[in-house]
Amino acid sequence: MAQSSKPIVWGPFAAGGTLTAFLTPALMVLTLLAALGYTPDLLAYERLHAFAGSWLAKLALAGTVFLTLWSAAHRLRITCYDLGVRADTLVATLLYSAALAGTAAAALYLSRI
Amino acid sequence: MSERRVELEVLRYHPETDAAPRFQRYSVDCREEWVVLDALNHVKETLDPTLSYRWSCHMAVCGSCGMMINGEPRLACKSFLRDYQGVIRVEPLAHFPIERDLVTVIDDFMAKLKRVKPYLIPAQARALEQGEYRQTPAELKRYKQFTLCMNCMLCYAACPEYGLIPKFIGPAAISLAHRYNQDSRDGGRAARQEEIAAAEGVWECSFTGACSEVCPEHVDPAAALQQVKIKSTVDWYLAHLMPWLKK
Amino acid sequence: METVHTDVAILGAGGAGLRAAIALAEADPKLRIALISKVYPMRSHTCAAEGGAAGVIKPDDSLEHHFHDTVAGGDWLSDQDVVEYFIREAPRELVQLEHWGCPWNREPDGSVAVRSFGGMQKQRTWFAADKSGFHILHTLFQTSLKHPSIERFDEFYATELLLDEGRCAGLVAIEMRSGRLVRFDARAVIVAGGGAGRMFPFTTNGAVKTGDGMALAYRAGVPLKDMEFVQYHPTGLPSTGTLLTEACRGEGGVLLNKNGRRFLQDYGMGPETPLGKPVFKTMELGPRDRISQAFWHEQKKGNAVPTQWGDAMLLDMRHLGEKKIDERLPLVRDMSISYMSVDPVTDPVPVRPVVHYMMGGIHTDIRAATPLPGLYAAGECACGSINGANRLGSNSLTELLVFGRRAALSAIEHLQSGAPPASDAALAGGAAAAQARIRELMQRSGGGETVAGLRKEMMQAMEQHAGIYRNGEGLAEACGKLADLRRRYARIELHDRTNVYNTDLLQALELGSMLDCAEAVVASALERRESRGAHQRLDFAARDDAKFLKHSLAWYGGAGAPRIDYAPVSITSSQPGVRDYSGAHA
Amino acid sequence: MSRKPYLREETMRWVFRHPRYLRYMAREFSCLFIGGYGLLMVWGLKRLSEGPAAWRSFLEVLQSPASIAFHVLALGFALYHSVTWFKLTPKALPVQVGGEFLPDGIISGAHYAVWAALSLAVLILAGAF
Ligand SMILES: Cc1cc2nc3c(=O)[nH]c(=O)nc-3n(C[C@H](O)[C@H](O)[C@H](O)COP(=O)(O)OP(=O)(O)OC[C@H]3O[C@@H](n4cnc5c(N)ncnc54)[C@H](O)[C@@H]3O)c2cc1C
Ligand code: SF4
Ligand code: F3S
Ligand code: FES
Repeated sequence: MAQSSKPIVWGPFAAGGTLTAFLTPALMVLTLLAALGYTPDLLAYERLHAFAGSWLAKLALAGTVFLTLWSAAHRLRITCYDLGVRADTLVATLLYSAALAGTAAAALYLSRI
Repeated sequence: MSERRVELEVLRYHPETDAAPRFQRYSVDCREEWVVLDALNHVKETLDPTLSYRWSCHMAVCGSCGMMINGEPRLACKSFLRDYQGVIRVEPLAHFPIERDLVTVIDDFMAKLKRVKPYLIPAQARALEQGEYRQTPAELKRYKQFTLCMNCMLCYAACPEYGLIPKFIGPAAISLAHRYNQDSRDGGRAARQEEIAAAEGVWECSFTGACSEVCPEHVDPAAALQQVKIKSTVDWYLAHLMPWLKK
Repeated sequence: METVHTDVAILGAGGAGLRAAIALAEADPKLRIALISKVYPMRSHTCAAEGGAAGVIKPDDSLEHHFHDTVAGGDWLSDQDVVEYFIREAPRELVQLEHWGCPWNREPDGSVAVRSFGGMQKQRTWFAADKSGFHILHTLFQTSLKHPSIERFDEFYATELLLDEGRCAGLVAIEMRSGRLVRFDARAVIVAGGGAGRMFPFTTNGAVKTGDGMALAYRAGVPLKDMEFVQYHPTGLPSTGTLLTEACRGEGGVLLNKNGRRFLQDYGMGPETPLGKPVFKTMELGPRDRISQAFWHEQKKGNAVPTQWGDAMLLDMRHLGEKKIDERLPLVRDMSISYMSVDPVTDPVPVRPVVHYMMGGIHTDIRAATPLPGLYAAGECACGSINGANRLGSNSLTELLVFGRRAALSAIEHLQSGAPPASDAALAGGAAAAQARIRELMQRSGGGETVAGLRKEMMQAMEQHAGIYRNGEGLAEACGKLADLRRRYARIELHDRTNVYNTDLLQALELGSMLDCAEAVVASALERRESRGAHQRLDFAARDDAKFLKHSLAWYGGAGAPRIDYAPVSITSSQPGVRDYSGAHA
Repeated sequence: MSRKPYLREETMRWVFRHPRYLRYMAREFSCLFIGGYGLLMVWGLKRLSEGPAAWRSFLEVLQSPASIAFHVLALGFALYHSVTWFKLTPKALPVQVGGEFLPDGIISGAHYAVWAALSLAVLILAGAF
């Protein structure tokens, strides 16, 4: 039997899981503060624009978006199966494509900053 | 010596007469210190000789008496009556076909066990005259926990993914492969990867972790499976991104 | 009836059966091997063995030491040429297991570790924590999966051996899951069916140990040898009979009576050794028969500790400390807490002697061959006479490896000797007769006897009359009782007459085996008018070498009582002497 | 043939068989919120790239009650994800030092410490306080 190519999808899932575990709560707190009207300094247009202007930050942001979307997509794929949705290939294609599309969009927007 | 009347609700199924399983109630006088297996034996001896189930050691080492007790996969010989109140519901292990009463069909598991090559494939052959391989206590410790599996299959009954995807090789068999992979004497990982790193191998595991929670031997199959996933992923990326590393 | 054609059929997939199967497969991959077992291999009772397996490996030890310990431990009833072969092969077999992956405990330098065991003058017991048998069994089972020529028939219950012209040529077994009978035609048969401790009510033995292998050979005309020697292990949990391994004492645990006295010193096993510093072959490291007998006397003197399950003594391991107990005796701790609610780290554990092992069994020689051509036996069901009148702990796991392999090699020699194939008509006739007997049992009605009822009476008789101490009167009564039970067995009535996984039928057949074995035990015990090893007669308290330095053989007597006669003991270098466990040798 | 093994159908009932399966489902459901948050980030980048006015309106939308509710829920699930993830890392990446395995608590603990430090650093650098 052939060794599975699942590592391609699992590798970024594990990386994304780790990244989101470490980072996402803090990011959410930032936007939550903004949502509550206490916008942190970084989220002011000028600062954020300047921050996202650097190549390093662009790369980091794109990477974060990719890993976040990918790990969520992978988990959702499995959850769908757990919940009885048996069209795994279809679900997988849709979800991973969505994650890739989201990443591509983020890259596009970043390139415009 | 205190006695207690215990109500057992046992799933009965007889292929020659029943279309589907049904519950049967038994009310038995038990001693407080008994385990569920003692109660079943008592039923068989005094109330109903037609009840079928598996057991042998009565000391939680042979792995034959796995059943669902109040919905949890457990060893009947290590489930104490004193830990249960009210009616105790006894069913065959989940996810396995029922042969009869509490006896399940385990062909699937036995076949998977064989597939993962759970035996030492020596890294370096050694003649008997050369004596034992050297293995330090630290090297022993690296895999020891995974040798403790008694093939009771409680983990299969607990794992939802096995229930959903019967092809999944499952926690115990993969842990056993991992046990040999981790053994300092072994060189057979590549051969085992063909099975355990396949789609039906470790990749059907979603890290539910239920397997480890119910394992009576604390084998921690969930840990073994995640370790296999990481290693297989590293393998894959090395092989595809740095193919020149391949011998 | 379906027929399976095979070269060698093995009855039993415990340690002995698996070892034999692997040896056959290794010797010739073309051999067809049928491994038939009433339980899945890893459920066999070898998995319950805790302490370890003996084999000389360390430089301070020697084969002579192992030889003398074994022969003296067996009260000189061991066949010494067989013991010599056994101790020579022992280290090889244990290394072989190591090469197959057995997770033996290790020394810091990476060599295997050994521990002390009762009756041994050196540390020579290889161990894997306190799950040695478990690891041996699983290592063997897993290794057997490597060999495609081993065809397993799991959950097949063997009911009869098939004979043709004075040779064993196969067997008949019931496939449990379907109830159908299958005939196995084999050029050689190896019986590895395990012990028969379930004849007794209070035993360390699992449900599978009902003496089927012994009974099958016995009914086929092979004598059962030295059946009167039934080993009591001194330290079982009084609630369930669950064993606490001898390694508890090997590691330094001590036995106390209700006054806190280490009473073994009062029974020739003293002087008292310092706490935590066990001395070989002294006090708690004395042999099992002596310790169990000492308990019996203490009980008579009123020195036992009363518990709700009857009299007990105390096994005190507190001084070993939590770390050592967890490292070396984790299962012991777990079971004491689970089944007795006593934590050995903080409290002494009540224990009492419990039926553990059959020294006797199918009469085999140094080649693991029975007198019936084509039939071999190994493991606890066989009596190749290394254990004599009392087995030393940790010799049995090694024995099943050494003689499991030996049986395989002898079977191959038999195949090569070019014996003509058995006649199909004879085998078909035997199989049809076997089927008719099962059918009759299934359909019988109006007898009114029950399996559970007869089993209980048998156990009571055995406990009462064939225990640690016996006497002629009691044994005679037991003989009568068992003969009666066998007659009543013919009137047994099944409640379950269906085919699929019929455990009512299974238990009825197992009861038949146990009754046969039990009769052989009491008949042999009645005739042996002396005390030796595990066979202690109150009416003949001394060992009598002049009359009884010989093996008893029990021959199946059909509907009548077994016939007892004797065979000589083989003595090479050790003349019968005094079994000395007083520390004087130290 | 008298055999007729009975196969029980697997239904969704397993989720309710034991609390552990509900916990598992909760963990898996965190992906909806984390994924949703990922999309929110993409959208934020879009608005950021469209100039100050767009960004301001993005911040305004953030302040809608629906967004606040989403944030609170999402934060809860994200925290749950972090906790479960760190609890499981010792299993996936056991560390053996001098023969003994490091206790799970130490490995998890180290992760928690890094997590706390990192979160604090992000919040401070972003000027949340
Ligand atoms: C609790 C305990 C602890 C022990 N500890 C030690 C120790 O530390 N050291 C030591 O040396 N010894 C120890 N012993 C003794 C030793 O474990 C046994 O003597 C040994 O394991 C027996 O192995 P076996 O292969 O002969 O039989 P078993 O392992 O009992 O296997 C018997 C096989 O025969 C099969 N069988 C039986 N009847 C039939 C039938 N009718 N049809 C088909 N198959 C059948 C069974 O299915 C099984 O596979 C211990 C024993 C016990 C009970
Ligand atoms: S891993 Fe644990 S639960 Fe699973 S079969 Fe092995 S011992 Fe049983
Ligand atoms: S329960 Fe099943 S999903 Fe994985 S972690 Fe255990 S095998
Ligand atoms: S009877 Fe052996 S594990 Fe329960």
